[in-house]
Amino acid sequence: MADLVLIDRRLIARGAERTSTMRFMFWLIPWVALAALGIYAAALCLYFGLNQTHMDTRFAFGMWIYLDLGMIAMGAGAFFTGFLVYILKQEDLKPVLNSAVVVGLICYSGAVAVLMVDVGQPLRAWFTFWHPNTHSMLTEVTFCITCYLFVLILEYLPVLLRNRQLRKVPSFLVFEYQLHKLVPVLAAVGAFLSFFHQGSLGGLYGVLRGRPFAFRQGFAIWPSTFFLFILSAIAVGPSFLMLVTAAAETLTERRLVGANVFRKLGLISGVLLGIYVAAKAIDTLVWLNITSPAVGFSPWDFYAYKPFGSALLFLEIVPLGLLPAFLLTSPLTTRRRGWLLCGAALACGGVLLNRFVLTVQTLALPTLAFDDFLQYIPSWQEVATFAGVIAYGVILYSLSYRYLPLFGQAKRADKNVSLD
Amino acid sequence: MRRILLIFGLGMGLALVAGWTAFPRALYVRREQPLEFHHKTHSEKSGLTQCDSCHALGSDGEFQGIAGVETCAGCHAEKVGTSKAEATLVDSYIKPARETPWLVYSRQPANVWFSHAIHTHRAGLACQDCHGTLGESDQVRTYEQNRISGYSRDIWGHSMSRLGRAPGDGMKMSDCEDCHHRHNVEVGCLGCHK
Amino acid sequence: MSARYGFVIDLDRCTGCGACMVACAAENNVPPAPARATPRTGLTPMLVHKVSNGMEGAARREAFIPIACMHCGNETPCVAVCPQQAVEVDKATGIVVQMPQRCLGCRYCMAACAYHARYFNWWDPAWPVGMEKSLNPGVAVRMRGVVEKCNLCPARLHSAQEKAAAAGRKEIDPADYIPACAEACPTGAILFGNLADKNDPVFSAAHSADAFRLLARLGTEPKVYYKSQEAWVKALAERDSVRPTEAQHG
Amino acid sequence: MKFSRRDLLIGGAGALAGLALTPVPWKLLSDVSIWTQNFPWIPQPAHGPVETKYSVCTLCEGGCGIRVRMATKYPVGVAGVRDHPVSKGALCPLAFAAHQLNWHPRRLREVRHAGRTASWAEAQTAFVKACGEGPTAIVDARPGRAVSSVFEAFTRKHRGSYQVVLSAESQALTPYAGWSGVPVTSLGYDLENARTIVSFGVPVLDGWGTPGRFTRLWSERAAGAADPQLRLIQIEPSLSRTAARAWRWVPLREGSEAALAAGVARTLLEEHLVGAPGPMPRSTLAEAAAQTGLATEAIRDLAQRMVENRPVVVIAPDGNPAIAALNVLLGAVGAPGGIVRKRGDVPSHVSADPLPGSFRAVLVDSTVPWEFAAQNDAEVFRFAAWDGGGDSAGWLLPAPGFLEELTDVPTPPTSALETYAVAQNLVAPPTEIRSAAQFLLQIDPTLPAVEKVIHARCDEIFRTRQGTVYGEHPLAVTKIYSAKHLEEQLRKGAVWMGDPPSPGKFRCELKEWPADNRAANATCWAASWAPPVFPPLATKLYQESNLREPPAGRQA
Repeated sequence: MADLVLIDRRLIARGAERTSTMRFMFWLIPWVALAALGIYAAALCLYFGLNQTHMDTRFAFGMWIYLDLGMIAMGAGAFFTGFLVYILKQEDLKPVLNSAVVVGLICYSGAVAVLMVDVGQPLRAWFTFWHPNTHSMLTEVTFCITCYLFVLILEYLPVLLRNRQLRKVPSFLVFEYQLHKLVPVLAAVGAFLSFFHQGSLGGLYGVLRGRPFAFRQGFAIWPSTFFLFILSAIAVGPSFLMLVTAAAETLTERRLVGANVFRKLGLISGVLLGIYVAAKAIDTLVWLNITSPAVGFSPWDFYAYKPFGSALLFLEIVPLGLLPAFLLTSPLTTRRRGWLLCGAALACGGVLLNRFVLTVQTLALPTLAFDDFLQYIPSWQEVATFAGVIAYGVILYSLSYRYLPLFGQAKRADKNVSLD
Repeated sequence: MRRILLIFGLGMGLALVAGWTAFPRALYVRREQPLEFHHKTHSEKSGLTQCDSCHALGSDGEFQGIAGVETCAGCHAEKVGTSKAEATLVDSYIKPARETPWLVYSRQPANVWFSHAIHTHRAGLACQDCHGTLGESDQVRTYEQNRISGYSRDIWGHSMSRLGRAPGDGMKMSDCEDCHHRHNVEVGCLGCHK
Repeated sequence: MSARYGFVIDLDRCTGCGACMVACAAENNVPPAPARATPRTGLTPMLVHKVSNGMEGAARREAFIPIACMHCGNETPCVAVCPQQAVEVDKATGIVVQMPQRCLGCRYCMAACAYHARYFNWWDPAWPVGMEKSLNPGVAVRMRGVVEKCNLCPARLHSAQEKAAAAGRKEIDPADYIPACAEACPTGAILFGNLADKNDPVFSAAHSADAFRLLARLGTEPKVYYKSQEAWVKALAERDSVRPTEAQHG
Repeated sequence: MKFSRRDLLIGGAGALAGLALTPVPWKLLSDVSIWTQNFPWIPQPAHGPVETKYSVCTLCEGGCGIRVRMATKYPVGVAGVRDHPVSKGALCPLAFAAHQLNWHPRRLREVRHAGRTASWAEAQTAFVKACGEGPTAIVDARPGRAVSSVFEAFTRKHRGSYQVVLSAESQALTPYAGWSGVPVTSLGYDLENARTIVSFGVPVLDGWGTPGRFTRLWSERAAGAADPQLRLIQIEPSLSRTAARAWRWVPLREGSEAALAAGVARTLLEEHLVGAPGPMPRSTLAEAAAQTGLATEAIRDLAQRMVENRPVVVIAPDGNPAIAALNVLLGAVGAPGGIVRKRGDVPSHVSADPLPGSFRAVLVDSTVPWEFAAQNDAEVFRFAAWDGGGDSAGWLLPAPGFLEELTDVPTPPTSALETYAVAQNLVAPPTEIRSAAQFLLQIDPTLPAVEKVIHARCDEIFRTRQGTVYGEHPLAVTKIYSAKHLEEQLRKGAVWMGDPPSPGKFRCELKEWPADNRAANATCWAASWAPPVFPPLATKLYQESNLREPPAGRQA
């Protein structure tokens, strides 16, 4: 026990105040337990097959795909902040940059992990790289997600290497310094990849002409959802970043970033959200009046099935779209941290709802005239597997926060490097 | 710095040697055929010069595979010669009318459909084009089976790098594709899969 | 000289006996249901739906609609989405081919199919002890975790091709290639043939006045046609002909 | 020079780099994927050539022709035989998976007594002993087979009694047998010449009689047409498969079929819709309407429809006399398109209700439905290929399964024409298997062997010089040069069919309208399916889809 405390202390950066080892461990225990449960559930699915889930012929995609889409959207903060800082030179966002990278890494690696459980033959998943079908949105997704995950790891390395112990190894310092010069490039590459990735995730459903509820017209090979997803992702990324940072602040009872950073993130998020909602509204109108009737579906019937009603559509556009957009931008509210966070939360909720509608509702709705409307409740294995991923996220973030300079130390770190 | 390179190279060298020599040995399990059989003897001594005198096509063109014991019994009803293999053949297979459990070098997995009729009759291929000099064999070679996939080594081919292979050495999907491509034969998945 | 194989199914002749479903499963080595399987998780490459006109009492009418893969001929939804070319439209026959050995089980194609004609192997295929001896040698058993569907009885196509080759013919004899479901149908409701061949009975049948296709307006050009004299049955072709409240099974 | 941990790391890095340049990672990656394509626990189909055999299905009385694909001496597929005179190329849904039945988990492979394993020797001694102590009964469900004559011979020699359990189809003909004295097995329906068929809840489109016979007829002459050549009127409380496809569906109240029959009869007589006068039912039309829940108008209309398009025949699901009486009234008995009498008579000692009197031992043939309960104080010797469940106190004797026994198939009950077919033993049965006939032959070697009886039957057919043998090509018996050749043909899957009957050779006298008001019970879709189990693939029909109700008491 004692030497555990010692190790823990040794790893914490000099001068950084962190809570006692004990408290930190008590904080971790439940999350570790949850992660263990998740691993167990995933193992069940891998060993016995997907009959452990409640997916079926009609609900070929279940909770996992929905949450993948959601997580990836939330993770968009990573590439977008990087893009803002390094490409658009918004230096004042730098304090949240490292935190953003960690969040991104968590979301993307978590998504990949769940996908590996979700496919029926993970040991053959590499066929996608060997025999890729270039017409498939999923191929685009797979390539982008893998490459971008690699990029995220590279982006995470310099943060990792600033750990007190690791910095003792000189060659690591050299490596980190080189890497650091590379970071803007990585940010650019990451931005590009993630951009396409977000888009192709939207395309995933937009191209399904067999599912008129999701099918959309588009530009070139990309349906409108491709662009809506990019927009919504970059709109909500910063919001999620705010929430995470705020959460970290409450837990650590510390102000980690200045209020100006929050306001800026909120402003960006809000403005983009406004644009997104407008675009989404137009897209929906086009779909209601042109796309759907053209293939023999009266669009309002889609909303006739309870519990999914047109209320969902309204909810998505007004209370979880326009409202947060207002809260995040209007000077009346942005001064108040509470309102700001509330807006951020609503924004995230809106985008999560959008992903839900596109994945779950699409599959629940009948296509043939004699189809039923179907219900689907995930099995505990599905829920647990995903809970495990959340736990993994919390653990990784906590460790990163405790042992790495996530906030505000970016500048000092640079100086140190140049001194060596 | 030089030392680093030296040690790095050392590790690399070891890995390369192990990977190219020890690994193939470890990957394949060697199994002996149940009987000593020489194509050569049968073509020269008993004048079975045509492959299809033992490996015939059925009425609807389906390949009959390796001849069953009743075909062997045609000549080997009683022991011909005094070899040990001869004794085994007659006593443990022909007399009890038990099929010989040959290990088929070119056996494809259950998901592959290969029609000899189409390749010989329509494409006009000779047996040798794929089976090489098997017809002149004067001993049975050891059957090597992949421990993981269970495939015969002939499917991948004997050279690990798959370079410079003789006909019949290597019957992977890519080999079918290459040949089809060379003779611009257009077949989809159903052309070879079932 | 490429063919476009398809069906014309006369719904007025379908008594919903299910012979096509069983014959299909037997021909294609589809495993029997594990204990926990339900209509939602079963493997039925050919599936007969029981439908009704939504009325009750003496006014009620029922019909049966056999649904297999429609072998869509245009922008085939499942082909475009598969990330690793496990689905293709066979050039020579127009068959939409699903290759379980290539499939990684992402099920994107199932989400893409408007007819729910694709099925996932949720379980390892299993037969009672010894019953593997009754499996059709012409078809490989699929493994758990992959998608399968109607490939139009490839084993029968193969033997027809082999027979043709052995006889020195280039084209197969149409009599040698009839999918199990069409062969099994006791009322001859399922007509199979080459839609590209003007002399083939399916050609005229597919172009007859009372022929229609399900969800034709999706524009995927399915190669399975249906026939019926009854207006309410024809109406089932398009989704918007039915109000959600009526859209329940018989 | 000494190694530090750092050197080890560097060396390891080098090894990794080197490994990437060897086949190891790449070959392993590929082989593991190949492994997933051939999981060792997944069954592999057999290798080797496939041959086609023709035979006849023995799983019910229907006598459908089957084409069996055999690979390495096991059946791997069953299909119908196009232009088969009996089944017209059709089969019931279950037959397509019948080749799997022999491996059904419920397959009997050993002699069982009182739930415990026993031996054939014990069973034999027990049976012989019982026979010595008192009268014996042998129960058969398919009279007229070679096996049946072995049973009869045994009972004749050992003062036993040969009993028959009739199928629903045969029972439906018992009233006519009663009224005319013609044995049930000599009666049949001349559906081919009928133009209106009135079915009282009989699943005529769903497995009744020989499945293919009527479905083919219907699809050629009735399906989909507004005014079809052949009108099918289905009288049934619920919208069954047959009702859904019928020309007219008359929904009536549960169990009021007899009442409706009476109502219709009254209308026919009162409105002089039928030529010959017949006995007037006691109940009035109003009463009939009240009981059936139909309007009097509807009943009148139904009567009209019946006579509108003649010949008309009424089909009952069981021996309900009121429904049968309608046929008499409509003059459908002994007339073309109605109830007809076949040319020759199949041996006619067939008692409809089994087991009068009491017996010491009862031998039950494997064709008898599992539900059949013998009188309970007797010692029961039950032959069966599959265990239908439930605990039997008696003997359970493993009988040959599908295609495992040489047997013959006489005329199906509903047929108007005589037919005769032979089912070859295409598959070698498991070691412990014996048929009831073999069992009896071992007790009394003087009995005729099944093979000999079949031989004799072929002789008989050859000598009558009538009918046609439908093999690859139809061949008139007169064109066949020897009885031996005829038998060869039949053993290769051909079927003999007699010439059409000359009708009017019998009539029914109906003194008064049958008072019996019992309900007609329609049979379930798989009622005629003899085995107490289903092929596992039947799950496609009711577990993996909503197409059908799982039939009671049967396990896939």
